[in-house]
Amino acid sequence: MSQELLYWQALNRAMDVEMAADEAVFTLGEDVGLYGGSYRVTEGLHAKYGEWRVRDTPISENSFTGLGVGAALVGMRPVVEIMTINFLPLALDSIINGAAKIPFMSGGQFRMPLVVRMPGGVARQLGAQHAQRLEHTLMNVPGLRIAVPSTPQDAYWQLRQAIASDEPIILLEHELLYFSKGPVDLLADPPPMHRAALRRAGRDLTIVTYSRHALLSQDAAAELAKEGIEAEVIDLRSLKPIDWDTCASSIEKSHRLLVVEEDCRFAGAGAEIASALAERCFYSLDAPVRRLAGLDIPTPFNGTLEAATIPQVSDIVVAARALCQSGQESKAS
Amino acid sequence: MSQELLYWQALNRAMDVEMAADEAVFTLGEDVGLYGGSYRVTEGLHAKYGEWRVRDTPISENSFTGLGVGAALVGMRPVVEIMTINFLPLALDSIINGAAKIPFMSGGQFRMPLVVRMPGGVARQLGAQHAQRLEHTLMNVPGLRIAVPSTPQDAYWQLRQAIASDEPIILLEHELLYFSKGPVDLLADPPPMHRAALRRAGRDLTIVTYSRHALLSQDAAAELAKEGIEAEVIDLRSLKPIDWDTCASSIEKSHRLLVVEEDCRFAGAGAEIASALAERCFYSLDAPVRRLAGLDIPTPFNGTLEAATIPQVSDIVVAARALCQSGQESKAS
Amino acid sequence: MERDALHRLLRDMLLSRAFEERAAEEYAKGNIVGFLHLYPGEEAVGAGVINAAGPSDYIVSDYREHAHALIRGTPARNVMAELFGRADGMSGGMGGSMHMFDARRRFMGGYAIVGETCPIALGIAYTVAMRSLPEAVICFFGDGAVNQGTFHESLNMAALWRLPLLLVCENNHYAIGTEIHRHSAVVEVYKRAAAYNIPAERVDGMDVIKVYEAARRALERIRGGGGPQFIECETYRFRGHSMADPGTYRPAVEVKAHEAWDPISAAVREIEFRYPTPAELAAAGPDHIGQLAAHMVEAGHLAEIEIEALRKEVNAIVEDAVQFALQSPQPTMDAAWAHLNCNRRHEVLV
Amino acid sequence: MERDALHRLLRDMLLSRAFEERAAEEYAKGNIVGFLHLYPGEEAVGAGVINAAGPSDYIVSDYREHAHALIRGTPARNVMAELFGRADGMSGGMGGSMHMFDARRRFMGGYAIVGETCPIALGIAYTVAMRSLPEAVICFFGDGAVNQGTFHESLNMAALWRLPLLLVCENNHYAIGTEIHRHSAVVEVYKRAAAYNIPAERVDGMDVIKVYEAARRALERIRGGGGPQFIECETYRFRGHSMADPGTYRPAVEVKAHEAWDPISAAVREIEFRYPTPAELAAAGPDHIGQLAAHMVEAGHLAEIEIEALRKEVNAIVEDAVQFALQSPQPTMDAAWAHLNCNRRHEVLV
Ligand SMILES: Cc1ncc(C[n+]2csc(CCOP(=O)(O)OP(=O)(O)O)c2C)c(N)n1
Ligand SMILES: Cc1ncc(C[n+]2csc(CCOP(=O)(O)OP(=O)(O)O)c2C)c(N)n1
Ligand SMILES: [Mg+2]
Ligand SMILES: [Mg+2]
Repeated sequence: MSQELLYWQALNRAMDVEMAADEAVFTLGEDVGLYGGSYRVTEGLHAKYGEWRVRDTPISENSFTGLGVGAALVGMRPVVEIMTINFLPLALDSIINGAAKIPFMSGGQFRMPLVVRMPGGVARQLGAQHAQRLEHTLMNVPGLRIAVPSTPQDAYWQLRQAIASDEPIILLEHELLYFSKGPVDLLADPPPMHRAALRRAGRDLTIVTYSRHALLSQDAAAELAKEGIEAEVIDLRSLKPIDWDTCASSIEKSHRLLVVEEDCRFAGAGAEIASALAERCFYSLDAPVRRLAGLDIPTPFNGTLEAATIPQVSDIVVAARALCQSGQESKAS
Repeated sequence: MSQELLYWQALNRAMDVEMAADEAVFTLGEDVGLYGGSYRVTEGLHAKYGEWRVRDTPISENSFTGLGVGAALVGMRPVVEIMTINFLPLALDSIINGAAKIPFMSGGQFRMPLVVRMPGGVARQLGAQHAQRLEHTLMNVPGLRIAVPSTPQDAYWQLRQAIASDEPIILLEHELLYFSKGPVDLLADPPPMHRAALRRAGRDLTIVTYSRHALLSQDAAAELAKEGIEAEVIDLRSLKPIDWDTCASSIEKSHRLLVVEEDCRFAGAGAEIASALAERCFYSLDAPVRRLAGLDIPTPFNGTLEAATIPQVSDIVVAARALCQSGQESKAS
Repeated sequence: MERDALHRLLRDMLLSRAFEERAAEEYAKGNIVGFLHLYPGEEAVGAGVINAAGPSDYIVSDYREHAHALIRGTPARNVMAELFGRADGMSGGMGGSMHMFDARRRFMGGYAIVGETCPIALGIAYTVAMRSLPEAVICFFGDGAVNQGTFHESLNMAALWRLPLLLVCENNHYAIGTEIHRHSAVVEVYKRAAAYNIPAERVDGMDVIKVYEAARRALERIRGGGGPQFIECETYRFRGHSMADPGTYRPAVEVKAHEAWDPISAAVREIEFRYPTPAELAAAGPDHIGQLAAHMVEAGHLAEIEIEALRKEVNAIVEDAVQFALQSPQPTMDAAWAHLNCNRRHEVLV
Repeated sequence: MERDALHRLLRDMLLSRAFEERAAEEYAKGNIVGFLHLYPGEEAVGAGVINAAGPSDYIVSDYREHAHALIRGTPARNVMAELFGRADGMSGGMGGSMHMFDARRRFMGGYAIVGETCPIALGIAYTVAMRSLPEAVICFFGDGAVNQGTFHESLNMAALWRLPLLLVCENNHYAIGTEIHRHSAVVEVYKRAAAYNIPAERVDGMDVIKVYEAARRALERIRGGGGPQFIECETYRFRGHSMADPGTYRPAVEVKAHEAWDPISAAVREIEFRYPTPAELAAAGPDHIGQLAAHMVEAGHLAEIEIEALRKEVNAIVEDAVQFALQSPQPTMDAAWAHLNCNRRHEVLV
């Protein structure tokens, strides 16, 4: 039943299905309408649903995100597109002080069926102001949920689930994934929105990762298999909440954990992943939990340097190999 | 040579000394001038230095912080006061995309001698929008430094050091500390700005903490001592960079680590602290690193509930005791 | 202007005043903790505007919103209980002074981040427009708030899409300790609306009838498809910015001068002035207008003694509210978690 | 207008055009990667404004800033090398197309967050005012940027404190694919400045002389203590928003119409038109003005053939720039860390 779709097409389908099903769903953002969206996610929707439901906005991130918050208060299901996550700092007040807090502050009087979609991550030579990840910024905010689809199928599922949910949900889409292809079953029942996916089974170490690096980690696992190292790859799919059980059961089997992320290492998403799992799985671990992450430096424009600042497949292979050895060494010593 | 000063007075002295010494130092923010500052930090400076050097601003956080960035580009040493950290989301673009990136993006052509001061933390019943900590939001940003003084002496030293530094530095002041008193030696040589302080020596466990919770942890350590548990208390003083060496040498001795923070637990500052130290000190640890942190919930207005959402002295005592036991149990098992 | 409306305005103002003064007392006693921003001096704005609105209109307010909620009809009990942080408070004790919500009365919240009300009101107005409903959204903010970026962004969008939004600036001339001349390049706030082609008017915010009428006119234009409207109400707060603020930055003479223009005394004068005495009415003969006026006087609403009765009535309401709040239980941590998760439906979440 | 000035304007516009067209080619070849926002069609704005500035004035620009840097005097070599991400680029290959800096020429950067230029320029202007220097700060931004909150916040502060800030809106009528009528409630951008009492003027941004003169006047007013000034330059970009954008949202006829007003052809016409032929000059006799004009013509700057020479000259500069960029080394990771830490002085940091 599944068909091959590009990641952006899967998102586009999800939008279309939800907009057709419920008039309360509408989308807004810069160039989402006539132009069809910077990454084509909203292509065709303006023609089909009209300008009120597919609204081109001025360059006013904080206020059009706040517009979504206000609309959600009165029962709409807005899908706000922030053109890229690099503009999130401008819109953060509406998300942190508005969307995340109103249901609670009002004593449960208001729900917040808001979705905020953002492309992000290091793409190709966009410079330091257009290569940010910023997952961490949202993770610490109680009241939010964050989905990070890595495949077209997850993109389709998670966007639909996010729209259907009454909680404020952030969907982080990776700019380099929009043109990746994969099978999408439009009719299958999705797993729960925040459940992690075991992408590859293995016994020697557990790699916990998400978004684009879930794909790179699978490539690395294939490389590692050639050397006889069997890595189990867990794609978190959600950064808030995190499906700790899936991670912990893998670690109990493998006794080793490598966390792979594109975010800057210091206080990145991986810090929470590593510390929570190191605490929970302490007695199962044969070696320290390792984080492989982006360097703590703004992204250089130069392409070679840019690549050097985030983990590549070969880096994952090296780190995984070292992790397997380090455990052994210590046992020997 | 030292005198007793309140925390705000210490900051006020630091401002005064630096403004007197260097005309490039100026401060701006809402009500810092005529009004004397919400927490009195800038009291008397407007009268002494005039409106250009002590500038009352409109309620325009992003732009007056950006003003500081622009002024720093041309050699000024602006000290921006954001009235409380709760308004940081509004100013974040100027900090993340401006201050933190320009020196790098310009290929090292510009320095960024900017200081941004912000009161923050859970005070007394200010409600969810005025009880935020948000340390994590800044920690992940390469190019920034973050100081978190817990004593009047540190407040004095670190503000002076921040002003003297050519790097963009965030000073996070805790609202409940402004009226705490302590000895301040105005002439003594300060330790390096980002060096952690060993506040109490002990052998049974290491408590790593910062800001107001450094004081609470010291109180807890005094309690614990009565039970024969000797906690070593490390006050980080800086959240970026973190003085890992001081922490690690303590853990190598105590074999147990409790991280105490006021920030929400999930992806809070403690996540980085715990994961980095768990990795580095893995083979020294007798028990899992524990994080004691704020609950992952917006702060309730009600006073009792508010207190229940952040670690109290008694919580630290309980957690420390449990940590000491948990290690022993496991060894026994 | 109709008698009932006038009477209502006066009662709302008296209730607001009594409520706020009592809140200040309860703060001094320690029953209320935290920031407490009071409304005395500004009552004519809230009473005039909110009374001009219909029940299906929406109100969005900031942290100085207790009176707005009271005027909108939220029982004083629940407003006071929220100030006390109790379970029966409007927001279950979770929000406090700055975060009062009353979904049933379309009171869409108090917000504590200056400028935040504009985008939220914008979103509600967008929804109303999209659904072609005959409703309007009223957004309150101070003179200090107009310098926040969101004000500008929101006004542009509201005008661009002709949204049913009534922007009400409560210009009390100060943003905490900073006088308007020191925070705004153009101190006639209503002039800012011209940058977005939004019709704007400045009214005497100490005169409740003028405010009421300006709001009525603006709401009519909105319902007639005229798009967003802007009203600047010039007013003054008699107290400091919040209970923590002695307000010493304002010259005493300035404060005194404004107190002489107390909107409540003005409204009382207005009522006493506008309606003739029974003797005068008798002299005027039994014509149409005379009959109506006579009826009003007969009903006993207008004599000075009745205003005293009104004061007593509102004092009793406030006293009852305090007793209610004192007896209201403390909320539980379970309730807090439930409020946080009020959003959850059937999703099977991790 | 003086001949040298005119000549300089023309040369800058030709250089900008040639540079940008070549950048597009290099992008197609893969020598330039990432976002590339080009300037063709808008040259008269940058050339007119920047040539009106003095060497101690500051320039703050956005991501469409290559031409601004060139006009300001940064060698084409370093601009091109930055586009190539090389070590000899203006920003050492760290910034790229959108982040060009040249401290020596007070070119204070290209910024990629729309609206971010305003507060930065504000801060520089604040410093200038505080130090009572005779300098001015020029801030460029697009028509889309005026809807960002920072625009509003910054204009208010600039006016409140009368800062020496020249705000230049490059109104090309589009924010990527969104036409100005669809993003701004008031499409006459200069009118927005009235909300802050900032003197504002709209000029034909396709006419370099008009732009130049407007900028001169504005800078004079600034230096005379007149506070911030605003110029809206109506212009048009001939290409898509960036190389990634085919620009199909604009009606072909609209694009065509604007191309007919190409600022470079206009400037060429202007030069050819304004100066008489040698025969005409001879007929006018050896008077003062005639002598000067004759001298100019003699010098060979004005004949059509000379414009061709100018084109060749700039083409050679651009060709040289490309060769330079190709040969410039890749920056190293060590250099990247050094740039990040350029701030560090003597502090002993952990
Ligand atoms: C974004 C933001 N900045 C600063 C503050 C602190 N603050 C609270 S009220 C206030 C003054 C607001 O003045 P105005 O808008 O005139 O309202 P008023 O209090 O006079 O009713 C300030 C600066 C805040 N709450 N939010
Ligand atoms: C804050 C922000 N939002 C969105 C973008 C994406 N973006 C880049 S350029 C642009 C359009 C800007 O239009 P305008 O200001 O008119 O400048 P122009 O490109 O026409 O010169 C947009 C939306 C951005 N860079 N920054
Ligand atoms: Mg005010
Ligand atoms: Mg434009």
